[in-house]
Amino acid sequence: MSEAVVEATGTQGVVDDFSRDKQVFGMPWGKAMMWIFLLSDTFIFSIFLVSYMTVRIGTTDPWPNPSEVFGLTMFGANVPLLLIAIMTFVLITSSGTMALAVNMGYRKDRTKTFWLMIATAILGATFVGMQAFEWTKLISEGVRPWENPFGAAQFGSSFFMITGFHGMHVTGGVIYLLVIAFRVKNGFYEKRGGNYEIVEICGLYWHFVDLVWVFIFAFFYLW
Amino acid sequence: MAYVAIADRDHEEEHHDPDTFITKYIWSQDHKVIAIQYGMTAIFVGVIALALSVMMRLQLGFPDSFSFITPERYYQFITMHGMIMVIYLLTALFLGGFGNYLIPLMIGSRDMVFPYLNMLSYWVYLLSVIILIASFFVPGGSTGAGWTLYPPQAIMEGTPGVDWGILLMLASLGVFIVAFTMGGLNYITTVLQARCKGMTLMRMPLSIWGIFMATVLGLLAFPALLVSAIMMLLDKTILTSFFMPAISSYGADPGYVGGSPILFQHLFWFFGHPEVYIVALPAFGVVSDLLSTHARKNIFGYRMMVWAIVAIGGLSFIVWAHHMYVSGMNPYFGFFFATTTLIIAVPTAIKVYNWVLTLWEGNIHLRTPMLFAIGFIFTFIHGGLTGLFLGNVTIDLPLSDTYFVVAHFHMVMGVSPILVVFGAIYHWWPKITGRMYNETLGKWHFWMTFLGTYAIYLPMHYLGFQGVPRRYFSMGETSFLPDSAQDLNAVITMSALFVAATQILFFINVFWSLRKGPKADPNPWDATSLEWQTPDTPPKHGNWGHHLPECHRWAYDYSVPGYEDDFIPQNVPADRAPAGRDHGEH
Amino acid sequence: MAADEGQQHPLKVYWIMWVALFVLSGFSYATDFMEDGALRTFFILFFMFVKAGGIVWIFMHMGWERLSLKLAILGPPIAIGVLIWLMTYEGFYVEESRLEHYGESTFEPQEVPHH
Amino acid sequence: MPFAVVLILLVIGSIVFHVLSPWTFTELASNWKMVDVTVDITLYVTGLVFVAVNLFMAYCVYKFRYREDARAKYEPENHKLESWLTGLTTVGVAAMLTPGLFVWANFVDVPEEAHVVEAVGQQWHWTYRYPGEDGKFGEVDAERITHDNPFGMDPDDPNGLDDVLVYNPEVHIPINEPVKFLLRSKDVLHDFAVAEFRVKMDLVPGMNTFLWLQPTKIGRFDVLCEELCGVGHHTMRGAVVVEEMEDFEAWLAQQPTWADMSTKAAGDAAAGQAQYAVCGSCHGQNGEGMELLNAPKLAGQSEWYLRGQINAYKNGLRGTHEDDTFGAQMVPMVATLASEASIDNVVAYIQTMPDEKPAATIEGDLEEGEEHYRTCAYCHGDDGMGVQALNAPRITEMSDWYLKRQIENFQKGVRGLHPQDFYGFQMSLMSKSLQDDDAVNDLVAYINSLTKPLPTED
Ligand code: HEA
Ligand code: HEA
Ligand code: CUA
Ligand SMILES: [Cu+2]
Repeated sequence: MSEAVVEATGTQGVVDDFSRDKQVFGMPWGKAMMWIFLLSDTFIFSIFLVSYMTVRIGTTDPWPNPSEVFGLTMFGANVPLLLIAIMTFVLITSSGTMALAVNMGYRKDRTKTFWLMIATAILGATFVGMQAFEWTKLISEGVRPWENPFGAAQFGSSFFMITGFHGMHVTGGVIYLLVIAFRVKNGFYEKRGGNYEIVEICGLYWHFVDLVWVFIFAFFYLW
Repeated sequence: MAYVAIADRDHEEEHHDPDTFITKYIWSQDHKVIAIQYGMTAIFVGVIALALSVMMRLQLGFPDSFSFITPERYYQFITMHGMIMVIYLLTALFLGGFGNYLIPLMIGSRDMVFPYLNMLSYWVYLLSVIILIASFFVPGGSTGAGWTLYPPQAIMEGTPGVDWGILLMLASLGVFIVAFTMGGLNYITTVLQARCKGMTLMRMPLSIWGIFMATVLGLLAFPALLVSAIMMLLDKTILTSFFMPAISSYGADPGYVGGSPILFQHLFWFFGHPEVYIVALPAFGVVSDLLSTHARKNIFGYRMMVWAIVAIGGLSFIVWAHHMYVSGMNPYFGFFFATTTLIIAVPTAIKVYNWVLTLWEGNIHLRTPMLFAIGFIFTFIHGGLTGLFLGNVTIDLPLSDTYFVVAHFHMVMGVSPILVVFGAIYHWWPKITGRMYNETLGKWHFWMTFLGTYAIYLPMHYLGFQGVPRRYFSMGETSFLPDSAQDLNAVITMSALFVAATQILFFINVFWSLRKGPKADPNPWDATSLEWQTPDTPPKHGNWGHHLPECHRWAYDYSVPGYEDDFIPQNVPADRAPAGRDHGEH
Repeated sequence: MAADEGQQHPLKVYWIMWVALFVLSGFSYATDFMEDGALRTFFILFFMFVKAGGIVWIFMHMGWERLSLKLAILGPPIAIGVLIWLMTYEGFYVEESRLEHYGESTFEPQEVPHH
Repeated sequence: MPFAVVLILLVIGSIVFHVLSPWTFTELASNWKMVDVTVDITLYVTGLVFVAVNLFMAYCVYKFRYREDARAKYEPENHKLESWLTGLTTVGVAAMLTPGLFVWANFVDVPEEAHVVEAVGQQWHWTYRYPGEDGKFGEVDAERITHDNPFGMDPDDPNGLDDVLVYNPEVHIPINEPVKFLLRSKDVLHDFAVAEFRVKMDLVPGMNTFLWLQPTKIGRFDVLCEELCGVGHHTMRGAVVVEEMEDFEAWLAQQPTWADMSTKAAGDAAAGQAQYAVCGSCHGQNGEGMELLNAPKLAGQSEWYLRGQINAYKNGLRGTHEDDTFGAQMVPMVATLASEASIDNVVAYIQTMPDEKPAATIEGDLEEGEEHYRTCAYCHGDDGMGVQALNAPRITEMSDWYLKRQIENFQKGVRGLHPQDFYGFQMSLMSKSLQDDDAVNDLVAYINSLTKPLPTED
């Protein structure tokens, strides 16, 4: 319906997109903005991680062994990173439900979308809860932002800062999800011409949070 | 739904006109009102920063003759002066002010894509300004760590405002970044997704290109500042050791261990260098339009100009450590950064050439905005070239941290973009207010500011050559400085006082024009770009009345052969006027 | 793609991606049981990037977006690449300087309690 | 028309200013001639561009000024021209960059045979360390820094024992020998800069940085701190003395090593009492001070400061200025303290004296005074009890009339301008922000209102 539709792909496609009038990307404003925001957010998290890397390399104090520090004892045996593994799976699951929600959104299946989003939010909340649990465990073992008995002080500093910042993103995401979910349920978007891209936009954010966790998991818990 | 480009969804519910005074002027979502709010706030803090600079100059020119300028206050003054000028004045004025006003008008859209967010952006910015101003009044006063806020010194004893000042400064910066992000997302999305029919990127006026690229830089660079601010806050408040190694301050051990001060410098400049281009690029863009319009000639080498802007933007992310040649970082970085830094000279050079070549064979009206534009070229060339001294790692050894650096960045940032700001205000004044300013006053304002600032900054280079360090409250006796150096300082101060005083002319002009300035006609400069083609002046909410404009040509069809007018507005279809050389089609 | 379609794709891909993510996470979790070394590092990074790629490409629909968006989003992080690259050198430079002039760390880490 | 003229005048003016300006690089005193050469090359290239571009612009402004009949040329692009200009610029850039990189390569690798000196920066003065016979520095650690171990030396490190420690902002180096300065900071960022040497480098706490040079001139050169390091930044001065090898070695031989310092015996108060008799005649038997004899209170003053000032008198840093009549009286007196030990003994004895608050002799406005004192507090502490790490003596509950006179001496340059009196120089810079007599009175009155904190256990 709008001549914004250009079929050329590859380099030519890029040229066409950027030399078109009105708009470059064939997507709603909100979605374009979310992508750009995520790009900016990527820089934020990257720089957190770069700083973490630099201080970790720079300090001469020994670096605690994450798989021990984050270990949990189950049935007598010490299982490294157990909690983290669970958290990771929780977050991935939530990503899955979110993806489905987006899909259902496009099918204008409001109830399914709603429930899937709620599920996502619950999983997200669970994640935050487990993180809180992990924090308390570490604190009880004497890990503090300014020092810890197992090695370099920067370990605690970076850990609390980065996971904390990520946790805030998750929390924010949960709220965002709930708002959108209920709007979907109440037919808020029906009045707006029944357009459910908002669900995808919300999804973009949520998947990004998951994405960040993938990196934190690798760099902080495994490396 | 929102899929459909704005041009095709041109029904009224798009912009429910605000009725009450409040919604119209205070909680307005109209990009033009927000722009003016931004502009006025920015200029207000700018004047504060100006006053601070005057006090700094008083001390430097006539040391120890003013009891209210203690070393403590001096260092607070330079810090706030620098920080305000760079961030709260120029960044906010160019992007929040001109960005907001010009983007929708120049690309032919009704407003920013998310007006509500846009409004929030301003109010959050205002909050950051309030926090900033508040830091003057807290116990201990504002921070005196220098605008670079280098730790450990910024958060250790021996620095003014180490208790509250630094906290408020970091908080204010954080809030500012949030505000900027809200605005910036808007500007970028609007430029990319909400242009009018026929407005391709390669038809946009260079002002938009400059502002657009600057915003992109902002969104990618401010994260570095935000993150380092957060980490410094943690270091200060809960004694984490990101930037803090084990030290002995005032003979006592504050309890830090293992952090790296150099890391902060890297992060700060990873933000800081793009930041200087954030204030430069909009100036580049705007000045191009001023030159072209008042020279009645198309901008020379438009495509090159666009690519230069993009190239500078890209390069600005890989030159940051040229601020750190003597910071004790890994010395081998010197080779890499010296090379990348000097490479930047090439795209910048192209821009300079094209500006000058735009004048070549033009038909130049030396109206006030044009004066400022040409003045800009002069000062910018000077400042840029001194940048090449500093960029060359070897030459930075003797010159770093001396007044040569101060001279460089004032020439290139302390006056060049400021000249453009003034030029732009004069240029768009008729559109913004619907009234004309006073030409004679404007000209006087230009001459005094231009010549005065040159008299301030040219001599500073020579203090630098002699090795006068920056951030020195007073020199006292040294074995290597002749007494004449102090006389030079006095001269500089004189001219600074003079220039600062002449800014009155600007404000007189503003108020005169607002009261009894003659009514301006919609397009006093016979300009081609869309903002001059609005149905009413100043443009009403929604800008375009009932029908969005259609763009048929690039913004620089001046003096097209075979057309009697010496300009063809962008919305004149090709069948009513010669097509000229259009960059829209490939 | 036109307005009414949007990013709509067969559910199957999501299920596959979903399972894949579980499996991959399993793998990267498994690397924790390898002994340290280049190989382990490689696997950590490898699985990390595969997972990240999957999320971005499938869940965030990047794979279906036009190249222009792909470039616009994936291009700028190159700058971060440069930062990472140089900061590794910086980190080691600082560490060497410390070892040379201030000597080895005297910190004795405690045993991690198990509970 | 006028604009064109102005532009041309500005260009000419800038050149004239540059040529005639007496303000230019200081005379080079090191091997870094190449730095100056690189500067010149860049100056010529950029100068050329500056002149060319601006004159061309001036020409355009004049030639193509607005005329009724005229009409601008329509010329969107000229690829040939643009590529030419781009090419030329690239050449220009390369011409400037290449020599720069070579010099830098030279700066980055320090000659093997270079003598090594460690310059240690702290708020707001310099100290230095030489590796000693073994040519090896002992390990240091900021956490080990105390007043008795200001360099944070490791007592157990054998390499450290023979390290020569210079607790004084003046450093000596031999001429025509490559010297590597290792730079270390105890607290914040500083920057070791000597204008005549052309090279400078920041001091970064938590790591060591370096610079190297080969002095080519005998003489004494100012060291400036050029990285903002707090309120005292501009007062953080030092000096490098370049001298012939034998003079240098002679000087070095006199400096104490870490071994000497750590084994130094404390002063013997009993022995000190005898010598104090001389002092007592003016300063009072209990060191309470006598205004009539212009002798300030000594009791309660910290030993490091007393020792420092006695030496200052002995070495002519104080009491030598012709207007310093009272100071002059001290000179023969301190002469009676022949040895280091005797000084330590006297000082030790003074420490044993009862510390009574002297009667105030100066009134002033306390609010004003408090305002002025903000600056002083940075070094002397909020309670005015002094901060050893900053070489700031106690001023609380000491003779106020003496305090006032010294402030005036600093302001007048009677005290603090001797080239070796670095700490005094800091006061001469700081004291000047007190504009008039009232200001001084207000300040001293405020200091009178301060009280010595009650002794705490430890
Ligand atoms: C608007 C802001 C702005 C701009 C545009 C620039 C532009 C440049 N700057 Fe500057 N700079 C600052 C603002 C800016 N700078 C600030 C604020 C500081 C100090 C921060 C602080 O420490 O407080 C600083 C400091 C600074 C330093 C650190 C100095 C030090 O602390 O030791 C360096 C070093 O490389 C540098 C280099 C450059 C270079 C190479 C350019 C180049 O982009 C210039 C390019 C322009 C030209 C080259 C002129 C036009 C070209 C021609 C006329 C063609 C002919 C040219 C040739 C033949 C070569 N700048
Ligand atoms: C945009 C940036 C900007 C601007 C405009 C200025 C303007 C001025 N600056 Fe400054 N300055 C900095 C940015 C700027 N400065 C920075 C970043 C530092 C480093 C701080 C640090 O070391 O930490 C610095 C430091 C600095 C120093 C060094 C202090 C030291 O190292 O000890 C000095 C000394 O003379 C100085 C002087 C001046 C003077 C006399 C003016 C002006 O008075 C010149 C004349 C003024 C104008 C021509 C502008 C007119 C109007 C406005 C600025 C506001 C109103 C705006 C509108 C109405 C649109 N500035
Ligand atoms: Cu030390 Cu400035
Ligand atoms: Cu820079």
